[in-house]
Amino acid sequence: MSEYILQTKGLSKIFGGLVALDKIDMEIEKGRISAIIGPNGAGKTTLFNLIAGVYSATSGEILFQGMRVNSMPAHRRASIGVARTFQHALLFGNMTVLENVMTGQHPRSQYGFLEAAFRLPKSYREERKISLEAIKYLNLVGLGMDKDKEALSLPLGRQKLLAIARALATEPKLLLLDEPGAGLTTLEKRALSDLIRRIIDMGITVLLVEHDMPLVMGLAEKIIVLDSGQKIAEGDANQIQKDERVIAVYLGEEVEG
Amino acid sequence: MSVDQFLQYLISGITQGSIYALVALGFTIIYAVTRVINFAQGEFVMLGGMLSFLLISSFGIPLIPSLILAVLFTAIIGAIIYLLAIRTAKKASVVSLIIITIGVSIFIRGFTREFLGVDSVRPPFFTGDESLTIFGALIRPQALWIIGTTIVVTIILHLFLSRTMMGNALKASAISTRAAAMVGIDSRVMALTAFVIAAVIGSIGGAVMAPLVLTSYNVGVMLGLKGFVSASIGGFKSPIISVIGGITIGVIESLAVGINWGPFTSSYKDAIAIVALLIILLIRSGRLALEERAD
Amino acid sequence: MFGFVKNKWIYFLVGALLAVMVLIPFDWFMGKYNTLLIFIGLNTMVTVGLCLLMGYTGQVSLGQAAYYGIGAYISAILSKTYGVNPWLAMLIAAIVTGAFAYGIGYLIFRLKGNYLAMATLGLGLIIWILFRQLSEITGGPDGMGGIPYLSIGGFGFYTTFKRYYLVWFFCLALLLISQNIVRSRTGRALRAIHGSEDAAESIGINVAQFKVKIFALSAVFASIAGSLFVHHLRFVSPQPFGFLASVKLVVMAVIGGLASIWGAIFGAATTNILSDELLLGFGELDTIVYGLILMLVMIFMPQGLFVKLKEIIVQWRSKTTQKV
Amino acid sequence: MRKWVSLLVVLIMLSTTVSLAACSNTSETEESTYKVGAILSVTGAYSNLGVPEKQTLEMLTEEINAEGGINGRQLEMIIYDNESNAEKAATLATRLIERDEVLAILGPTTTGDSMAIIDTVTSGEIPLISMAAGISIITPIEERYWVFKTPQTEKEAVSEIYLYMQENGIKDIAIITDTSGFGAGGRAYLLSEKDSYGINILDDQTFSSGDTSMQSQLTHIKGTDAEAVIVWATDKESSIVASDMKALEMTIPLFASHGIANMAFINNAGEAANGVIFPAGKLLIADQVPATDQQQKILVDYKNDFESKYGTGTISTFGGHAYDALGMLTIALEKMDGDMTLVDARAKLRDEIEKINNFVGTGGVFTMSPQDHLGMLPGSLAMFEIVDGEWTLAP
Repeated sequence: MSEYILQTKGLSKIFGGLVALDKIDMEIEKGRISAIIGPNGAGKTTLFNLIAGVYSATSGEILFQGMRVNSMPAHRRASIGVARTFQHALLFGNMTVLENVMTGQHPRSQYGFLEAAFRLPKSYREERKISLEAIKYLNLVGLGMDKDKEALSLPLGRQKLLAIARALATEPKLLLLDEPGAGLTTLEKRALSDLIRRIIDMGITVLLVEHDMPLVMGLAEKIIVLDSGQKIAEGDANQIQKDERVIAVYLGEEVEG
Repeated sequence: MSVDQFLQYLISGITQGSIYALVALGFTIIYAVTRVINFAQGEFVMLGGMLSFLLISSFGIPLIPSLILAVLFTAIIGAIIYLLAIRTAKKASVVSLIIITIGVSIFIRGFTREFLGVDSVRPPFFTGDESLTIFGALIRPQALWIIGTTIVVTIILHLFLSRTMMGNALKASAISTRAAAMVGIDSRVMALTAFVIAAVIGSIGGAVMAPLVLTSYNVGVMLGLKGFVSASIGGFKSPIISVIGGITIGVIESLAVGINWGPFTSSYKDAIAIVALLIILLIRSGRLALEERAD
Repeated sequence: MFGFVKNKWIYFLVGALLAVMVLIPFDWFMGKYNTLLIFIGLNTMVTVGLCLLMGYTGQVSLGQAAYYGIGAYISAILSKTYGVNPWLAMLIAAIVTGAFAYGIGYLIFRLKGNYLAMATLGLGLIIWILFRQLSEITGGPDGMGGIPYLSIGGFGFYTTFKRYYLVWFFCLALLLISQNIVRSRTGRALRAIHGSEDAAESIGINVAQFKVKIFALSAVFASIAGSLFVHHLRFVSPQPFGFLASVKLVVMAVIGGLASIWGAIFGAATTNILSDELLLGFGELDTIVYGLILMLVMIFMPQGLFVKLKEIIVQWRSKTTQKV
Repeated sequence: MRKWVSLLVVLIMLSTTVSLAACSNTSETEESTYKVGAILSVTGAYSNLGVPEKQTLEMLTEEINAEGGINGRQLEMIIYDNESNAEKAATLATRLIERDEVLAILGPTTTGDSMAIIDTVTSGEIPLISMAAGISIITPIEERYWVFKTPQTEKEAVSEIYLYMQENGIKDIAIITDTSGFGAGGRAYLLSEKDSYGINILDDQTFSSGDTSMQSQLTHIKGTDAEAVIVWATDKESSIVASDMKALEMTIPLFASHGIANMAFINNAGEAANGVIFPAGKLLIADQVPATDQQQKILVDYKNDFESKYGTGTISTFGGHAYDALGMLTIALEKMDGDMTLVDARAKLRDEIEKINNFVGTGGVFTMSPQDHLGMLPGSLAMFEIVDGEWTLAP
């Protein structure tokens, strides 16, 4: 088994002639926090979607724990340990906070239509386990008090925490966080950093896409910079901050923006 | 199948398809602007036919004024439907909106039956009923009127949508209500316009086809269904594709009768048209999925 | 099923309710309504399947009456033409309908929203056309009669009185099953799909498969209702399974509140009582009034009559408890 | 919380039903009337059949009551519309039997709807006089103890057409039928009877009710060597077939079913109606029936009464079926005497209907027996030809 939890080799994605990602090679080490940054349209979210299985790659390969997962559908990847959040929390609006997290336990439980329909003992057993686990994750992100509220009645910051709890409930090995800091207050961001560190302590690898530079620099041990679908730099915070191409890209963006 | 026969099937199919197309146009324009599938579209067609019969045969009003009055009246009904039923239902889901329009159609149907009876009626032909010969195939003058009306309505609608301010506003509203609102287009006015246009097209269609295909209080059900299927083939996207969809369905049905072998017989012609729709939907679903992802 | 309820007297309430339901078919109570109540029960079964599909999973079906019809016809043909035991026929019908829906679902559930609505509508129409055209086996548009009654051992369900219990036994069983499913892992997965398919997929839910499975389940519900339908009327014809019937089923589901299992009874009852009882008083004007009611309910209570009533009661209760 | 509110609502709903039941129970039975129920397709696909039936029943009830009723009692007619829907017909039949407590049921309009309620009326032990054509409504007779009907069956209409063709030397024909109940019933007999009359069917086309053009089917027929076409459908679609044939310049004769026996067909088909040949009861040409015919008087009376009430040209043989049904019921009711329980009264009424002998109706002369619940004597149908927009006896 490889020491990398995730590797991509020559990963490309072309949308109708438009190259969104161009031969990306990257390695994500187990048990650490990595981040992908880059200006708008750099292909960060596309890369995320390829890893999570929303899109299938045009060419190249994705290895998860050394296993090729290119053609594996998204839900299968979730069950082998790839979890993710979305830019917009994408909570289940027709459920309570607790139910959202319980739903996250889906790949870690088994009972199906028949057991559910007739309330067989297996369903009781699993259901008890599911709700205990869910409460554990809610407490971890600090939403224990809100468990019976409607998910969408929470303020945005807490919705994002709930989305993380839901992803954690799938008991992942690799957690992909898509702009977890967007729309949060400074205080909330600090709490988020703490949470991410605690997640690492649980032995889960975290890979995030983030716009917020201070957040990324403070957290990530490895940073990968994308621009126009290409990887232009890779390294720790210090190395990245000094990299000329990165500076050029970001300066350009600031001038434009 | 001889060449003459083939032409005859084709012409019958095109006539039939034009009828479906006129119904499909109404579905399309309302759907494009409001995302509502208006199941009362068939009733516009019915009203056009029944009212023109009433005015011509019972009140003895000449053809042209009768048609104008019938269309005007149906347009008002279209506006009322939007203002009273669709616009009031603000938070309604797609399914609720479908049911509302079904409620509207049941209401209109019941009303017409109450006042105009259950009998099928036939308004007089516009220009007689002596068949004309085209390349060895026979066609009735009223069928030419129907085909002609379909062409003219489609062209006018196309020009209206592409060449006028109002048309552009409608198209903008169809693409994104929010974006349209930002440039000062009131989506509610656009929706109202769409309903009125749909009612006008439906009733013109109804009035033109009635001499050929007869009309009664309940013709809207079947025509509505066929028009809906035709519009589905075009994905409710553009008027021209809907017209092509309608004519495709008409021709498929007609040729199925002509083949008269295996499942391709008159007994299954409706089913064949629907199977064609399903196949097109499934093929397009693959392509739609690709488009979505490219966004 | 009532494990979640804390109020003790809910048991009393349910007991009373069940007692009422048991007593209904007696002549001195509401025996005259047995036929109406049987149809309400049958419609409830189809509607609750539709609620699972539409309300919980968010997938539209405008052709549900066709699966009701498939169950009805398979039961009728097997038990009458081939002399198969009606119970066995009913089981075969349910399995065949479920398998058929599973296969079909595999194809059409790639479609979404309005496109799915069109596809289900189209399929429903095709199946309906087959009922009419395959007259050698279905009896054509005039239908087929002489279908045997259901019986257990020597006990036959020969009267509406007995069939009331039969139908409502199945109806309550299906409602309970639905209730259990909704409140389970499976139910959460279904609701997750309704909430966001991308998010559902991201936490390991096989969205495509769940859609197809729940569609098959709803078809099985419809099939069971269809089998009971033919063994009740002892007659089957294509009429009750066409497009308008499908629409009526959707209306029942919506009036009951799509995401509400028990609302299905309410939706079916309201619609049936409306068209078979109340509107009869309007004579010729009945369709006008029906259309009007349909519009008004949907315009002012798009979430359904049942859900609206529930809200009102909840509000009223919270007001009264505040006073105390 | 949520759950028990749901339950509460169910409870409220149920209690509403109960109170509703209590309300409608108050509809008291007046001792002095004879209550009769009818289930008709007043709306839906067969409304053009159901409406004249309803009008006839209403007109006759009025007439009977104006003349003092039956045995001094008023006739109370309860008419329900089943919207051409079988399921609804069954519900309404139960309602008539158990709640309205009628003595007998007339209708339904169509074979399918009639079949759907046979079980209900049999177990409810109440006489039914159907107004639909299908022979299966009254056979097998052992299972149809309570069921009668008035219209001639499709088989008779088909035989009449084939007989006419035989006489006129027509052998090779094409048929075009509606896929709904009426057309499919006719098609079945057209196919099963053809051999006994030496008829060859060269082309067998169908269309759906609601179709707006049959040109494609007719083009196909035109490509065969058929010497005549038979259309089996109600008036609307038949008239489209007639005018499409004219449009395609098809000159072979068109035969039609008794379904076109109303003025609407002539109005809608226009010129194309001329030359169409079809079997029907003599009602259509009441004025031309010779005075020696025992039906003559009632045909003329019914036609005049109906048309003076509902307008000239509104007469149709479907209304005639209702006339015959109520006519026979009236005769049976006249035999009722004294006070009987409802169950006995229904049983007695059934026996009396079965004893009806030589009842002269619009459709023919009826003599019922335990073996025959239609009882129409042969020769009740005539062949008509439309000439200059008028019905005439076919040569």
